[in-house]
Order: sequence, then C-alpha cells, then structure tokens
Amino acid sequence: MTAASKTQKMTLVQAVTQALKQEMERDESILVLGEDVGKDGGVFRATDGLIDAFGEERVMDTPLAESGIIGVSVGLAVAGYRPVPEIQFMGFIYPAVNQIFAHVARYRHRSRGQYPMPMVIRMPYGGGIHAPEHHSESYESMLANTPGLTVVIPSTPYDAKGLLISALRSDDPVIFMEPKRIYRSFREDVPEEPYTVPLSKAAVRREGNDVTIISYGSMMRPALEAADFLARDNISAEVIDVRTIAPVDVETIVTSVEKTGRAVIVHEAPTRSGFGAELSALINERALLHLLAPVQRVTGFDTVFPFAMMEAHYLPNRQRVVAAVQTALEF
Amino acid sequence: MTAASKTQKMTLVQAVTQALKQEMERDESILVLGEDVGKDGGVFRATDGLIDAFGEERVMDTPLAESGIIGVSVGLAVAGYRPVPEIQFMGFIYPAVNQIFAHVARYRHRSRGQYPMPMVIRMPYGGGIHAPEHHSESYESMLANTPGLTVVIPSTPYDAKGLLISALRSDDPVIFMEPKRIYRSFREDVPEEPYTVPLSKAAVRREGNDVTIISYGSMMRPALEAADFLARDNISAEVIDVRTIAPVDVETIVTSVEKTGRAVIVHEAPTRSGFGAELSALINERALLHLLAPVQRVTGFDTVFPFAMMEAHYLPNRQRVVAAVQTALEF
Amino acid sequence: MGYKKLFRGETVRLEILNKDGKADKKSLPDISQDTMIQMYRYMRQMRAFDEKALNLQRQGRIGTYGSLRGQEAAQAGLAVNLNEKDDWLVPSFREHGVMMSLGVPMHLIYAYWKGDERGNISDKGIKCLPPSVPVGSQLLHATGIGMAMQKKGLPGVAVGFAGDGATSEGDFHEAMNFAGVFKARTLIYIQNNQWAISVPLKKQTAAESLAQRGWAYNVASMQVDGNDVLAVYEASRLALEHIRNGNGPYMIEAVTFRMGDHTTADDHSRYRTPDLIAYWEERDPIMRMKTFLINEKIMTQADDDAITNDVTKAVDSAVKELEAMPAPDPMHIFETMYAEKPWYLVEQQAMLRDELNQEKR
Amino acid sequence: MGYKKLFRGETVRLEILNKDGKADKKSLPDISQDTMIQMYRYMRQMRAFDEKALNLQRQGRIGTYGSLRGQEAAQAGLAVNLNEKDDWLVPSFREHGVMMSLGVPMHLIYAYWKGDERGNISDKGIKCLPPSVPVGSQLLHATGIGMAMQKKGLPGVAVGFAGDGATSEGDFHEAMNFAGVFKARTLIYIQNNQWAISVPLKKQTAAESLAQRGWAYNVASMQVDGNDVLAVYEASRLALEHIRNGNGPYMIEAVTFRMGDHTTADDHSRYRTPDLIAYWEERDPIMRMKTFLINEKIMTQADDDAITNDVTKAVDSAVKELEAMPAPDPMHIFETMYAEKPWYLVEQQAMLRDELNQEKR
Ligand SMILES: Cc1ncc(C[n+]2csc(CCOP(=O)(O)OP(=O)(O)O)c2C)c(N)n1
Ligand SMILES: Cc1ncc(C[n+]2csc(CCOP(=O)(O)OP(=O)(O)O)c2C)c(N)n1
Ligand SMILES: [Mg+2]
Ligand SMILES: [Mg+2]
Repeated sequence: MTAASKTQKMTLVQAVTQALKQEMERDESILVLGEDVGKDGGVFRATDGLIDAFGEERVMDTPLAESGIIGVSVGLAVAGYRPVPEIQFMGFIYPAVNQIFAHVARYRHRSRGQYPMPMVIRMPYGGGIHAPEHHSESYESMLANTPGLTVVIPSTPYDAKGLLISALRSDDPVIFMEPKRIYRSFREDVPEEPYTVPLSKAAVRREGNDVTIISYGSMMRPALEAADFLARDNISAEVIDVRTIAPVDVETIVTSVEKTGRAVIVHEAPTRSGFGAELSALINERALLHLLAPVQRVTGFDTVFPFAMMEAHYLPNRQRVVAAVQTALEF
Repeated sequence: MTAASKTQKMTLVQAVTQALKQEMERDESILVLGEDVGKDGGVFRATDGLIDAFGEERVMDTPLAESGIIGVSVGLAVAGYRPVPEIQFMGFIYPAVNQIFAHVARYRHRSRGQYPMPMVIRMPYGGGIHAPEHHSESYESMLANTPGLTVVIPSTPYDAKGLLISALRSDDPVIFMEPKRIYRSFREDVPEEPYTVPLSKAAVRREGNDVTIISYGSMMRPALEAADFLARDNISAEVIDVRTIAPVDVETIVTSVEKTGRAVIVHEAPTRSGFGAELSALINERALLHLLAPVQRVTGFDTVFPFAMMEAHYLPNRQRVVAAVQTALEF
Repeated sequence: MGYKKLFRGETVRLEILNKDGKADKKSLPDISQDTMIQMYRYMRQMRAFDEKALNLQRQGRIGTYGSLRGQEAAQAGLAVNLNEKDDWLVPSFREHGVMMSLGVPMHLIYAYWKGDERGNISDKGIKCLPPSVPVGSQLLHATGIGMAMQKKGLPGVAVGFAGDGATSEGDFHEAMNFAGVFKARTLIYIQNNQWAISVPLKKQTAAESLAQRGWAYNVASMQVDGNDVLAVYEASRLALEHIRNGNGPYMIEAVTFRMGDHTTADDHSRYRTPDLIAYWEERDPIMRMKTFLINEKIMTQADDDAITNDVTKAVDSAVKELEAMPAPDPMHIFETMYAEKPWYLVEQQAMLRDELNQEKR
Repeated sequence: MGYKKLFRGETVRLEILNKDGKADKKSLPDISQDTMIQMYRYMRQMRAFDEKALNLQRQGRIGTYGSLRGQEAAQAGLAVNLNEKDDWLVPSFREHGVMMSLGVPMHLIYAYWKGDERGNISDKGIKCLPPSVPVGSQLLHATGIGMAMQKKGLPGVAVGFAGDGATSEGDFHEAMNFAGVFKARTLIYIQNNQWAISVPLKKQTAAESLAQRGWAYNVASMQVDGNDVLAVYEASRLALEHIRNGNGPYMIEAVTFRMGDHTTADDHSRYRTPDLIAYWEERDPIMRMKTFLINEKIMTQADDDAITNDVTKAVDSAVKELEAMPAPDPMHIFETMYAEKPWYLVEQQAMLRDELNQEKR
C-alpha cells in the first residue's frame, strides 16, 4: 500500500466484499459458490453485487448441500479454477468436513504437489447476534488440528480485506472465518486499492509489559477493552491478535510472553481442547522460565452454545478478561 | 468383580466382543449396527458371532453411509433402544460428524433431559497396521472439543471389557476408540463375569518420581517401554493411562505431576491442537509451580498420516519418548 | 439380449380443491364435516399464531422468527390424520403448525423463537422432538424411530419433516435409503415451498418433481397440492394407512409456497417479484377452504367468526403465558449436558454463579 | 383435478454377449475388430496384473491389495472409449484396470498398494487423480471437474467411479444432483459388483436397480451387463456421446461381480457360498469375449497366445520397475503439505533427520 493511496471507511463485511470483487476482477479463475451467494448476495450480504458484476457462471447459487459445495470445489480447483465456496454459518460446516479434512487439506500432499488446492472457504462464525441454534458456533480447533489447512480469522476491516486478498492469492486451501458479530459493528479506513496482509503473522495490537492478552476475531474487542480498563489501574497489557491460527505465528506470541511473563488467552469456543490449549502448550514449551503465573484461558463454557436469551452469559467479555488478568497478576 | 471369579486369557478385541455379548444378553435394548458387523463379524471381528447369538433384528448390517448409521441411531435411542453403531475405521468418522456433534452430543441438553442419548459409537483408530490411506487416523481432539461426549480409549483387554461395559450402561453417548494396533498384540487375564471399569478415571500404570509419562490407547506401549528403558538408568517414570479423554480426570494427572515435576505426553495424532495441548494446558494451569521443565509432547507429525512404508517414521516410539524425558530432565 | 426394460415407474399428483374453492367431487375424500372444520380451524389457528409472531418479532418481544404463512394446508391436512399418542413428530424449524395442532403449547413455540431453551420441548407427553436446525439431518432420526416402531411392532409412525432445499442434503438420501431397506414406519414429509431462502427449486434440482425420488429407494411416494387441505388430507391418509399396514415407508411432496420472508432476518423482495407473491396470494390455502366450506354449507359465516374469535383468544392467552414465564435460569446452561456434571462444568457454573451474585450486590 | 400423472420413467439394461460368448447380432455395436481385440487385450492385461498382485501380496512384496478380478469388462469397455488427452479419471480404489489401460504405469499402481506414496500419481500427463479411499467422496470431484469442462467449453468428460456400496453415501446423491443442476460433463460410473465387502446389494438398497436413480436428478442413465465387454463398450460410447454433445451428465450402472476377497485383508468365504462364486465363474468376462473372438474368427488361438505372452512380460517388467525404485525418502513426509513449510514442520523434519542420521552412524 502506498502512502498516497485513497481510503474509504468501511465495515468488516464490506471489506470482505471489496476484496472478493477486486480479486475477481484481477483473476478470472476465481469462482464464488454456495447457498444464497447469488441474487441474495449471501445472508450477510458478503457477496452482494458479485452476481451482477460477474454473472452466474462465476457466482453460483448451489443446491443446499455443504459436502457438495466443497466437493465440487475440489474438482473445480483440480481443473484450474480458484473456488471460493461459502458455508452459510460455521455451524453448518460439519456435513462438509469429510471433503475438507479428507480431501481439501490433503490434495496437495496426496498428489505430490501436482494438484494444490487453491481454495478459500469462507464462513461467518461465532456468537453474539441472538441467532438460533447452530448459528453461533466456533469450531476452529478441529481445523487447527488438521494438517494442510491455513486458518485465518480477521478482527478488523483492514485486515479482513488484506488477509482475504492474501488468501485468494495463496495456492493453499485457506479457511477464512469471519467474525459475524463485528461484521457491521464498526468502520475503519480501508485503502481502496488491493493490498495484502501476510498470512501466518500475528499482530501486536497494543504494547504492554505486565501481561499478554492473546485473542483473535470477535474476541479482540473484549481483549482490547480489558486492556483499556486495566490501564486505568496502571496495568499495562500487551494485546496480540493471532489472525492466522494455523500455521500459527509462535514467535510473536512467545516474544511477548517472555517480556510480560503472563498470558491470558481469549476465545469463544469451549475450553477443553479449544485452540487456547494449543497456545497455552506452546507458551509452556517455549517460555516456561519466563512465566510468572499459569497461562489463563478465558473461553466459552464446555457446554452447547446457548440460545439467544442466555448467550450473554456464555460469551467471554471484558470483565472476564480483566478477572483473568488479575488472577495472573495476583498469582 | 469378586476375587473368586474365573478369568480367561484374551486379546483386546476379544474383550470387546465379550463385553458386547454379555451386555446384549443382559439388556435387550442394545442393538449393534454398522457396515459388515453382521455375518462378517466386523472387519476386525469385533462383532464376531453376535448375529448368530442375537439375530438380524439386533445385529444389523447397514447400507454404507456413516451419517445414516449415526442418524438412525439417534432415532433408535429416542425410541428406547441403546444403539451401538460401529464406524469401520476412525478415518471414516467425518461423514458422521454432523450427526455426532450436532445431534448425539446435544440431544440430552436440547431436550432438557427428556431424550438422553444412550449410545456407544465404537471405532478402531490409529496406525501401525500398514493400512491404506485414511485407515490409520486418530481424531480424538475434535471429539474432546465437543461438549456432551464421553470419549474412552482403552489400552488393555481388561480395561477394554470393563470400560465398554460401563459405556454400555451409561446414559450418555460414549465414543469408544479401540486401538486396533493392539487388538491382538497381547493377551491378558480377563474375568469371565461382566464387570465395570469407571469412566472418566485415569489409571496410574506404573509409579515413579522423576517424570510423568501420560498417554492412552496404543501409545501406552511405547510409554511403558520407555519407562522400562529409563529404569535401567535409574530414572523413575510414573506412567498414566488417561483412558477417558473427555471428561478428563485432571486430578490423577496433576497429582502425579506435582510429585514428579515433569510431564511427557504421548499420542499419535498431530501436535497442533492435538489432545496433548489440552493436557499441557491443564498441567500449566494447575501445577505450574511444580514444573521443573516444559511439558513435552511426543506426537505424530503435523502432516497427513503417511502410507505404510513411512508410518514407522511417523509414529511415536520408545526412543522418542525416552528422548523427550531426557530433554525434560536436562532442562 | 439387447435392451431390456429394467424399471418403469410413475408418480402422481393429487389435487381436489381448486384455487377458487371448487372441489373435484369424484376425488372428495370420505371425511366427516367435523374433520373438515377441524382442519380449517387448525389453519386459522396457525395463521393467527403466525401473524402474532411476526408482530411480536417487530416489537422485539421474540427474536428471529420463521413464518409458515402459506403452508397451513400442508400442515393441517396431515395433522388431523396423526395420532398424538402413537405417532412421532420429527420437525425441522417451520412445523409450528403441525406441532400446535397436535398439542404442543403455543407459548412454548413462541419461547423457542424468543431464544428461550424451554421452548425446545414440551412436557405434555406429545411425541414431538425439538426443532432441528441443520437442514435435512432430522430425517434420519425419523427413519431411526420408524425402524424402532417396526422392530417393536408398534402402531406409531414417525413423520420426518423437511423442505425442498433439504432434499439436496446427503442426509435426505440416506434417510430414504435406510427407510427403504429397513421398512421403517416412517413418513418422509417434504413441504416443497419452492424456495430454500433465495434459491428456487429449479436451481435445487434438475428433476421434475421431488416425489419421483421415491423410486430411487423403492419408497412409495406421491405429490400433492400442498395448498389444498383436502388433497393433503387424502394423501396423508393413504400414506399413513400404507405405513400402518406394514407396507414400508412413504414419502409425500406437498407443493406449497412460502408467502413471506424465509425468516424475519430475510428480505424476500431481493429475490422474488411482487407478481409471484400475488399469484400465490390467489392460491391461499385458507381462503380456498373457507369458500368451499361456506359454499357447501358446512360452515356459516357466523361459525367462521366464532373460529376467528377462538383462535385470537388462544393466541392472546399464549402470549400471556409466554410473558408470564419466569426468566430462564442462567445456571441451566450447565445442566443436562451429562447425566453427571464433570468437574469443569462444576467450576464454570460456580464462576458464573459468582458473577451473577456480584452483579446482584 | 384428481390424480394427475406427474412423472413417468423407464430405465433399460443392455446385454449383447451372453455367458457362452454368443452375441445378439442385432445389438452388436459398430466397432472395428482392432477395437475388439484392444478391449480383450486390456482385460487380459488387467487379469495378469491382478494375479501378479495377489502373488506379490502373499509374498509380502506389496501390502493389502484390492483385486478387480471379474470386473475387467466393466473397465475395459469403458477405457477404449476414453481419450487420455481430454478426459479425466476420478477413481476410487478398484480402478487399476481402467487406469493402466489409459497409461498409468503398472509399477506405480503396485507401488500404491505397497504403501509407497509415489504410487499416488503418475507424471505421464494422464488426467488421473489419485485413488480416493473415502467411499463415494470422489464423485463430487468428478462433478466439479465436469462443471469446469462445461464452463470452459472443453471436450473432456470427467468419469467418477464408485461401487454399489458407495451409492448409499450422501456424496453420491449430492454429486448426481449437482451434476444435474449444472449440466456437468460428468459420467458417474458405478461398478455394481453386488457386494460392499460382506454386504449384498439387497441390504444396500431396496430399489430394483441403481441405474433408475438417474431419474431422481434428471441425469440420463442405463444399466449394462458389466461382464459383457461389448455391452459396456456400447453403453459407454452412448453415454460419452450424450455428454460430449452437451446434453448433461450420464450415469452407468455396470452390473458385475467381485470374484475374490474385498481386499487381501478380507475372507469372502465368511459371507459368500462357493456356489455363488461358481455361478459367476461361468460368467467370466474374459472367457466370454475370447469365445466370441475365436468363434467369429476375429482372433486365433495363436493371437491369444501372443497376447498372453505380451501381458505377462508387461507385468514382469512392471514388477522389475517396482523393485528397482529407490527407497522412498522419509523426508518427503513433510513435503508438499504447504506451498511453504511452516516452522513446526521444519522442526519436525529436522528431528526426523537427526534420528535417521543417528541410526546410520
Ligand atoms: C445444514 C444446513 N445448512 C444451511 C442452513 C441454513 N439454512 C437454514 S434454512 C435454509 C433453507 C432451507 O430451505 P428448505 O429446506 O426448502 O426449507 P424452508 O426454509 O423453505 O422451509 C438454509 C440454507 C442450515 N440450517 N443447515
Ligand atoms: C466413507 C467410507 N466408509 C467405509 C469405508 C471402508 N470400506 C472400504 S471399501 C468398502 C466397501 C465398498 O463397497 P463398494 O462401494 O461396493 O465398492 P467395492 O469394494 O465393491 O468395489 C468399505 C465399507 C471407506 N473406505 N470409506
Ligand atoms: Mg423451501
Ligand atoms: Mg461393490
């Protein structure tokens, strides 16, 4: 991005749409497909206008079948396209995991490099929008446990555009998890021109010395709010946005924890075998002697994601992050 | 089990068959279903003889469709049966995860206790038998990340029988992962009478003071071999068999690590977001001040499980466990 | 040798009442006037429930809601044939009509859409499973229950509901195939409202009908005009008789039309024209039956007014019951996950309890 | 009004050569003698390959192996119709016959079954994907490639292979349905060998045939005697012509029989009787064609002996090539996982390298 490039205030979902549009203009091999991605522009409008710009051959409403959507995408990729399938909500990824885990993630390896799998599987994830059952889930841990996948979770409009463009230019399959809770909750300056944000690189969102708060996606909000709140008590929190959870950028995380000696991990998914476990294990392995307190996990409960009336109790918030930091400080 | 009860030398797979048979005699609501579980007795003979003993109404060969097998099991359970579906290899669980994660795991909660899901989903897992692609995988981490499931992995014939009987008597859905590599690799005395081994309770297989080796299933073998090997150098390893990874028995593990100050976790699945991450995070959270060295993970690589000719390089073995213990000791 | 005929199949569609409420007399089912009025009453109750729900949603008193407007006949004509003691309902998320007709309390259905988990299930002894959101997945549960009914020799039939879109999911296929193989006492009941959110049927499948899919599994099937409650009645009756007589599963495709948005989170004007809506407005299932009942002198306008009064009252009192429900207990998040609460749920519950206690102070 | 016919469909089966090698003259395809001999040669090559494979397995020189004995006609009759420049093979795990016929080197197929990953893919420019193990899943890939061919206006057809058992998986359904909707240039090719390991077709589905499932998706389809190479030839020709002419996808059900164990890890005597095997032995696809060719004087016994000689030699040299392959490099485990190796794969690779170096010392 040149310093001179113009910017536009936009929301995260608008940044997603713009990235798709600009890359589809640049690269004719990109196809968008999924349930309601055409005329409807996606149930969250992430593909709004694409069918008008690129026609039904490149923006395809499909039958209602997630395994089918990903499975035909494998074939399209083999035959030279760069498919961008959408899973309407992450809660509906399960019917597609056979195709994703058994084929998408493995195709480059299985074919000894002959058929890499350039594909970006987009999906809104997470809670906080008062949605029905299965519309609020975060299943990133099983993705991070599957070798061959790149799993990206942006938390800002700027990153959403830059990371999605990187994903669309990558020759590896990328799962692009979009935090739907903050699809429209704020705007930020986003360059009009296409630009990339590197995959597999965490961002230090705020520097600090006393504790490292590590999060991603929509949980960056409570993480940053907690840092603000703690600052009032002169507690200086460093806040890291992991951005790509697989392959994860261990260096940025460990460097920070070496400095602060304390780590608090925040995500919406359940604790048990959630991605926070991997982060905690990595910190244990690489920064044990720097640790002044146990690594704290602030996560969703180990329950079903509750219905709308109860979700506020389930989701991590500023208070819980602050409490975890205090636990770490008082240890 | 009474002290007087007779025993029989048997293999792990024979213990599984006996448990099924005895419980089916006791409880008419138990049904066995899956691919080739009837006349063929299962591709590993785990259901050998059941169709002769109980007939086609209770031992059902099904169409080749994993989602179907689990999905109809949900209906059978709702209507009062206790289905025991088999997934032929864990590598083929993916088509069924929608039914398992979206329904089996949630049904008790969704129905507010009205429809618990008494169901035991059996499946052989893991490598070491020179099998084709997708026949050697260990996908336990995603199961442990899914609230509502109980996930059991026996490592001995005695436990296989007792844990399976407990599972068959539980009103919660249990995933029963059978380490096929050791289905027939050794025999042990198993009581003829039915007995239970408690779920969610780890076993200390060997006591020691210098390091805790934590494993489960087929990896218990290299874990115990490593302990033997280390004993020659007067290194005293405590060896824990987790047995139930969800809900996990944290107490037994933490108590041991508090004593030894060092932990080495061994499993076949990849490192990243593998179940070892959860164990490491738990130890960090609950025994940090006792830790003399980082928690070590000895696992499969973060790659596709390789074909037969390469699998010996992939699978953790005694040497790697010993090396990890030495790393921990020399830290 | 050469070409041999291997398979020949035919699928029919049943229509009785035309859009103007005129019946094809020779096809009229043998049915009492009471039953006709009962079906009409069911439809009116559904419509009243639905209109109130849209109202409550607009006022923020419930959350996202999925309207069944237009599909009343497809649900009422089936409902009167079911027996709430023996038969199982395995609903998707648009079956409030058949659910309330069989006795699921309306306030619980409102509670469901309010995001209150107590709305998932009723304690009235009705064999109705909680709504299933993952499209198509519940059909396998209906097959499984139907297998159980068959094994146990019970009279009950399991009715698995799904939409046209759901028939594209692999689970539809597996449910039909298992049902065929195991002769499950299952009715696969497809409300083909011609749209899956914004996707019209012709993008969903290239086949001329969904009913003909029965042939792929040797599952008897037929299509019915789903806006014609008499035809739905007759098709359901035949299908249930077929199943109850031990002849194996059945599939019905009821062709209907979703008159409104997919849910209140949707805007159907993005993908459907006013003309199309107007076309279907003329084919409204309730108007049609009303005309028929009045023309045939089965019902008077005064009867109809009394029904209006009844269904409105019932809805109003359901709203009162809804709003009289005590606030749900946050502690319930941790309940019924397992028969016995694991240590970490105990810990997490304690944490939430502390938080809530602190807030109170 | 009343009952209307909605759908009527018919599915045919084609047979040309009977079990004794007599042809139905009026159905004989318009086909050169060379092509006939080519198909016969393909079948002989497959049989020779297969027998050697079973041999190698018994000697421990390869691992678990899936035999195609009995299915040679079902693969050869198709193979001669395919064009290795344009068409795509999307195999399951029992398609070595069609693969080798299109030019995939036999030693690589042996390598695959030896557990050597180099056997996954050949570098000969043949459009053949690696074998797919999760049953049925690859059919969607064939649909996707067929969609791509359609979009690009390319002449190629994607052939997706699966067995009878695989048709029970949801992915079969989704592949057929997507193919129908998107008019994919795809041939769904089902080798119905009547068994899925120990499960016979009648437990797999209640439908009389698999071919009739085409009607569920508006995908043209037919059944063929899969042990009759002339019928398979003709059915494949028709299907490919249909697809190449832009008429949309096609499905063929080739009814055949797996003569041996499912794989060398199986024991089919547990679930099939010797009588059944004998019945099918009489219907062997190779003997049948040989009798025909000799009776029709298209081939002499001397020609046949020459073919025997050729195919044996080819197999022997494939075994030599197999065994001349240098040992696979363990370092490859970490390659081609990603375009760029993540830090942890670099670390893990270094660890394995150290271990191997230590062993060497
Ligand atoms: C597996 C799955 N994928 C996607 C969704 C999101 N979704 C909810 S309803 C719906 C359309 C359903 O269409 P149809 O089956 O025709 O039922 P209708 O809504 O018309 O009653 C979709 C795509 C879902 N609930 N489940
Ligand atoms: C999804 C999946 N489930 C189970 C298996 C194990 N399995 C391998 S082959 C087979 C039977 C396949 O039968 P069919 O499709 O008829 O093909 P055939 O072996 O007869 O050629 C089974 C159950 C598998 N490979 N994939
Ligand atoms: Mg619909
Ligand atoms: Mg078969």
